[in-house]
Amino acid sequence: MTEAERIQPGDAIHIGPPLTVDRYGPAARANHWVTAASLILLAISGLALFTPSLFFLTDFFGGGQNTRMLHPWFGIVLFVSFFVFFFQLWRANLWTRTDFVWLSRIGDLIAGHEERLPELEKYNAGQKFVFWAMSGLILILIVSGVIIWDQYFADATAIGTKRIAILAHSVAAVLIICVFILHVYAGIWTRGTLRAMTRGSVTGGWAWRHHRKWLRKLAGQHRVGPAE
Amino acid sequence: MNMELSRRGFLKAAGAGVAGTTLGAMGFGEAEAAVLAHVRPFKLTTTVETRNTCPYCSVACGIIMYSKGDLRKGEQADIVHIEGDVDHPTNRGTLCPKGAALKDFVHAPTRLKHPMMRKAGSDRFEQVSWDFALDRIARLMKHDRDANFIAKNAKGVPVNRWTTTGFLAASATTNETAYATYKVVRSTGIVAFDNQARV
Amino acid sequence: MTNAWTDIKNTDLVVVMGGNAAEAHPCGFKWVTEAKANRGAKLIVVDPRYTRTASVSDFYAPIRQGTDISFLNGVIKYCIENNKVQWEYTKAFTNASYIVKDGFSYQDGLFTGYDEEKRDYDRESWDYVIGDDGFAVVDPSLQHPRCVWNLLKEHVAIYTPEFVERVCGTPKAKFLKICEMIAECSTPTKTMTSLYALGWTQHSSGAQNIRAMAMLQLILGNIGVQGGGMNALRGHSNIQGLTDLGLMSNLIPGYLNIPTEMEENFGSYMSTRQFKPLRPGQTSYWQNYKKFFVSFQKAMWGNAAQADNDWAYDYLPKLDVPSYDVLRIFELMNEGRVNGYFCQGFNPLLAFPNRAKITSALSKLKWLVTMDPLETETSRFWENHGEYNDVDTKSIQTEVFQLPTTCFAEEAGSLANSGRWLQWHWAGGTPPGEAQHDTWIMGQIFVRLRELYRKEGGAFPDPIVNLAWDYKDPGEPTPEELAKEINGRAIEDLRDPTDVTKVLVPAGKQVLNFSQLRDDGTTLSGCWIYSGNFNENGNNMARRDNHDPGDTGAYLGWTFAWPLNRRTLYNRASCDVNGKPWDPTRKIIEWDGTKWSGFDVPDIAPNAKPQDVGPFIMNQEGVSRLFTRGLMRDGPFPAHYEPFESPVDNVINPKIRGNPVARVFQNDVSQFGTSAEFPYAATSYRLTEHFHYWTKHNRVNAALQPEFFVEISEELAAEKKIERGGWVRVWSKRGSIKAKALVTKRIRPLMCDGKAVHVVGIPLHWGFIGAAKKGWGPNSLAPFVGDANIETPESKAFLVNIEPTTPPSEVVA
Amino acid sequence: MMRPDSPRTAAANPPVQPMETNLTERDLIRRSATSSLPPPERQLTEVAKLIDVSKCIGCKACQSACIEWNDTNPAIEENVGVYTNPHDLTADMYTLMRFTEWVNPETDNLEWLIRKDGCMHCSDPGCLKACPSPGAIVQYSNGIVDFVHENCIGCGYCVKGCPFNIPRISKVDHKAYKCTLCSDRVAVGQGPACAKACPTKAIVFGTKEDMKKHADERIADLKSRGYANAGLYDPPGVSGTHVMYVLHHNDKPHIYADLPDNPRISPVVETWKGVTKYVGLAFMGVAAAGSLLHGILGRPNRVTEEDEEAAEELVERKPEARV
Repeated sequence: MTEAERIQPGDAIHIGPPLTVDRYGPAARANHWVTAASLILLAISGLALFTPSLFFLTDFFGGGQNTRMLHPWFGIVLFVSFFVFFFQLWRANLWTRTDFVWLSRIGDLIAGHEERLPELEKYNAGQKFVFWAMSGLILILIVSGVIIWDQYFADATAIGTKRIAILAHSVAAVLIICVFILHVYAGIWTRGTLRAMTRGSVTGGWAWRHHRKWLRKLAGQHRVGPAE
Repeated sequence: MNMELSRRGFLKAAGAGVAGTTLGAMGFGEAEAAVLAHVRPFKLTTTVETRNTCPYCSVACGIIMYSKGDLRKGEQADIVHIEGDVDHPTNRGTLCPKGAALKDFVHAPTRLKHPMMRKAGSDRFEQVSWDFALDRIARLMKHDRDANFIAKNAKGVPVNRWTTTGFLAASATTNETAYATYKVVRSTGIVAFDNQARV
Repeated sequence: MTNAWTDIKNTDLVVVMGGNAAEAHPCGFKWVTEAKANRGAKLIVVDPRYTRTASVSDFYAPIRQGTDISFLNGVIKYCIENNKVQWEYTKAFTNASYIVKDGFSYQDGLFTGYDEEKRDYDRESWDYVIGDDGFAVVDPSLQHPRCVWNLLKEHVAIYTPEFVERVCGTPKAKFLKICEMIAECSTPTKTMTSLYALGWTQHSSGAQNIRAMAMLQLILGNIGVQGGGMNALRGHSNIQGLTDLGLMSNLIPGYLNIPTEMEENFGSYMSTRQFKPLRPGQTSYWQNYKKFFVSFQKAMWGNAAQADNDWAYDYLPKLDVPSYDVLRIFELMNEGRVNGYFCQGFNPLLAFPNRAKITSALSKLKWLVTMDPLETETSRFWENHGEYNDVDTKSIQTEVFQLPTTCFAEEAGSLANSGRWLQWHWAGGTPPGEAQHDTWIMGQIFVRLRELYRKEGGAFPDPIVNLAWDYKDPGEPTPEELAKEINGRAIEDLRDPTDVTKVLVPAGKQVLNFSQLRDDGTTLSGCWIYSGNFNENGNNMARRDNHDPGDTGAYLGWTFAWPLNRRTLYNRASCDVNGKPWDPTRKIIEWDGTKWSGFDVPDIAPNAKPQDVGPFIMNQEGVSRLFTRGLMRDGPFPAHYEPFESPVDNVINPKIRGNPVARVFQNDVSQFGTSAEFPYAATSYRLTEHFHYWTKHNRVNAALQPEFFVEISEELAAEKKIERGGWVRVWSKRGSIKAKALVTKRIRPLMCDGKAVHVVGIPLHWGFIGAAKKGWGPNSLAPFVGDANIETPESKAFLVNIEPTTPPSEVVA
Repeated sequence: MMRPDSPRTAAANPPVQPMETNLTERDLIRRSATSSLPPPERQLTEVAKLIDVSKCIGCKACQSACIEWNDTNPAIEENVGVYTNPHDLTADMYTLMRFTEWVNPETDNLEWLIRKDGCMHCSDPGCLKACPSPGAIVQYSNGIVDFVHENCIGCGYCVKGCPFNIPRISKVDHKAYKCTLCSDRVAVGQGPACAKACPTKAIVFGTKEDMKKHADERIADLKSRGYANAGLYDPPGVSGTHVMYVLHHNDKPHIYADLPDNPRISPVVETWKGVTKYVGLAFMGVAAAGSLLHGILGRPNRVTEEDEEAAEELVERKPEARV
């Protein structure tokens, strides 16, 4: 049994009715939302400095000087909170053979024939992609960000390095924003997903439909929480 | 003093030089209007000009001092900027790194503002009044002169030497100050009289 | 300067030696760059260091400090041997043809008449042969073996290129290249100018350094001409003025002399000052000496100076020694023989050599008065600043008064620049706090002192109580009052000697200039050479017409130049014997058959026939002196002597240390170091970012050159394991300092007499007060010995040792 | 015969009576982060500062005059064994004499190369291109590139955009500072303070055309003195500059304290402010629009009743589930 196939602590079934399955504990959810918030703030303040057409966004932060000053601090928050999150989830996001199969039939998913796809553990390939993309891009962003954080590190690197850093920073930023959009949309398109990050649980049906293997395992291992 | 000349550009007298003509070509009007806030407002506007010469080396570059307030009108005058005098034949408006920073010599934090006295063995200066300082100095001079003045030498020739007090004159004071100093010092018979030219 | 700053643009060749014009006088140096840009002039720099002047030069050659005479005598020899002499000029305008007495000679580095005991010469034989007609005997053919020209040839014979290389460390090829470039200026249509400063004066043979170049300039025909001359770039804004006004132990304003004890009365004083012409028909302007002297005495003591008391001759002090110069006075001070001392805008603690001795001397004073716009180290010499000024404050019993004066911006008056221009300036700022004008302070001290003598009497009060001090406010004479008194006025109506009915100047009116001064007590003038500065036409020093007819750089309408608004001294020499300009394109003046006229005030009587009267009217000969008779203590010709502290012996006579007639005080002999103990040749200098010890008080200049350093070669740094920017200790027999090391390619070891000589450069702008970082100056290390003629300290050449060290410790409470 | 005089920065002393400024918003030809700039009503004559390195004596009068005119306050640093002080350009030191001791391999003579460093006022200014803040950097039709500090946000993009490494960010007010070519002086007909002060006229100021003429004379003089490669430094890589150098060794500008041989706006910066910006915006746009569209057109992925029942069934008959 691979790491990815191991059950996450805290995941459990509630007989209900209705039948629900715990997916994220309070800590994990808080963590997710802090990350989400800082990422949004970063996107807005970053885009303001990325292109003149969006410079007006600096008004949200009380002008250019504040935007310039705050952006890196948002970055620090994002980095810290995301990586706390990371250490909880990375195992469950390791790649498995099933993921290839699932990906190869992604068309069926979009077309609405999810039953034609293989049964899944807690995360599907899409979710795993988002997870790893975020991790990688945030790493690039934090490193390049610090290099161009002139208020404190102006003399730490040469101009040439700074130029490459700022290019990398903007490219990574563009990508992470795209990934972000994908993530958000997937969450909305796949109904019943959002409650996982609000209430922390999903309906049995949702689990059956999207992560049947995961549900089977929980059931099989008597991971049944107290009935309400 | 005669300020009319300051406006008469050197080259109008000595033949047009490149920038002299070009800046004209750039069309600078003299309309009486407030400066737009786009470039920094010209900071010499409405200051008072006074001609002087640089007090440092012996090139004696012409300078113009710009002040807030007019000394000649009996006002408090604070020098806000100093720049080379374009009309001056030697420096033609240029200044060296010392001359260009004269304003900060005038306003140096270590400019002396009050007469000070250090008592024998003391580790500090104490502020005193001018009258106290000058009376005391005159008294010290007389005391030493009366005690050590050499009126005649062994041969009875009048020599009028005062060798126990010396005077070291400046090298940046005006000729007029130097002359007044000469008269005072010589009248007392001081022979230990010298100035910076020696070193 | 014989010429003006603005005249330098007319030159073909600039030789900067014994100075660093670009760095010390940037705006004057502008005219060098103008000459280069507009005339294709060349610039030669000869200096131990590759200076900022060298950075824009056409040719640079290194030289060991203190060996300039060998170099210059070498050039003179080259010019003579290669017939690169302006013959017409040399024959007509110098004393080349004068026959010298038989007794005179030069052997083993010494001239005739040396007395080792007295460290002095009997100069009797250093003079011309005087004929029965009372005039000097001359041989215009220059054939006579004893004529000055042949003696000069003989004298410079030893200064071969090999000798120069051996003594100066200047590579032979570079020396010869410079000889060629200079020799080109022997034609009447090419001129060279010499720009020098303290790099020549601050030596025990300083005056002779300058003489050597002056002689070279004379045989090249470069004195009195446009773009030529001997140009001393004076250090301070009015150092020229203070010298002109005689603020020196032995001077009276206008280069008259304070009597000595030998001159017991006015008669004996004047007897040596008749200045009878040494050749027929010559002018010998000093024959007017008495007019200037009497007019001065009248300015000093007014009615108390009368014919029957020899114009108050006895009011003047009489000297028992040549002079009470600063070295002598600090020697006496250190012996406890001085009680009171005034420093007016002067900082001797950092300016005079052997700072330890200066500190000890000041500590022995009963009282010290300083007058300055700024804090000075001198006024705080008693204050402990840790390593920077480690004194025992309590034990110093000196009472110190620190009097705040105004600065240039807050006072009016005139300054004499290097070109002798007297330029008036106006006050534009309100003085800070209680600061007062120096004239006020001097006036206040005087009236108080006079009051004490009037009331109490005392030692010979007459010169004090009778001093002419009739100013509107005796407590503060105005600059205008003083300037007018310097110019002089008629005390009685001045009548035309040829027609007594004609009044030239009515009583009480300003004289036009010194030509109207008289020796009968009917005129007064504070300083004859300045006369004309402020006459009935008004304040000529405030004139501002900057037109320049003929573009000669004269600017006759701009302020006033002494004497008589003359801009180029000896300008009559710019014309040949018949009064025609040597170079018509560079005409200054010209003889039109009846009178002299041109772009400058002629330096000769307007109607003096060119064939009759020589150009050098201040000399009894009417010509210039290649052989200076007995007028200099250390020889009529410049001869090579090593500095008192030298890395090599005197190759002419190893027994001679320093200048054989330079005055050395007993206490200082033991303080000279040897090259065994102190192997490195140190020199001192200014940096362009700073002005002496003033600009370290200025935040701007302090930022541009923040901290004390010494400059050494990469070779010496490697040898001593000294790092760029690291701390070094530099010490001499007299003191020790710490500095940052500036390791540079601009200083290279010199090969002198077979050994490598390393130069250590020590700039002089730091002290223990001000905006810049605390530091020391070269005067902590320099020797207490001066030039043989004028006692200027030998601050440019001395010996030190150097080693890496730790930063200075901070102030001890 | 009147000899030609050096060019000078001003024909007369500065005015003290009120004067109309000659540089206004109307004279802008470029404005940072601004696409729609109204074309200027008039074209001012292009000006330039010419720095003749061969005439420069490194006296630092330019630095001194710059500090006094711009009322800056550079720090009093330590001596680190060089003449260059302060050690680098700072937000309080807009211009700097850089000293290089160079031994000429051809003559084996030492040459002390002294270069006045500072803003070159490029025709194609990298700082302006990089600046994200509308109107923080402007370029006048006479060539002056100026920083407008009210609009500066202190991001330091100009530092990265500049091919000459000139702008510096103040640690105090976090705004970018550099030489303004004394726009306030030029605006009333005066040349820059440094050029006015320069004792040897190594720095002269006038129209770019006249400065080029003057440079030609200087170069001819230098060639006559043996500097075969003397030339004018007016780099085409940035479409020319409004601060130009006369160099005795124009074939190797880098010996003058690393003056770029062929300066141009860095390709990295070009990419960043060019392609990246547009492609990036496109990407994000497409992503957003795509999901939106799919959201509207495509059916959402809903959990069905069957799913719920299947789940409950699974949970109820647990043991069998283990197949």
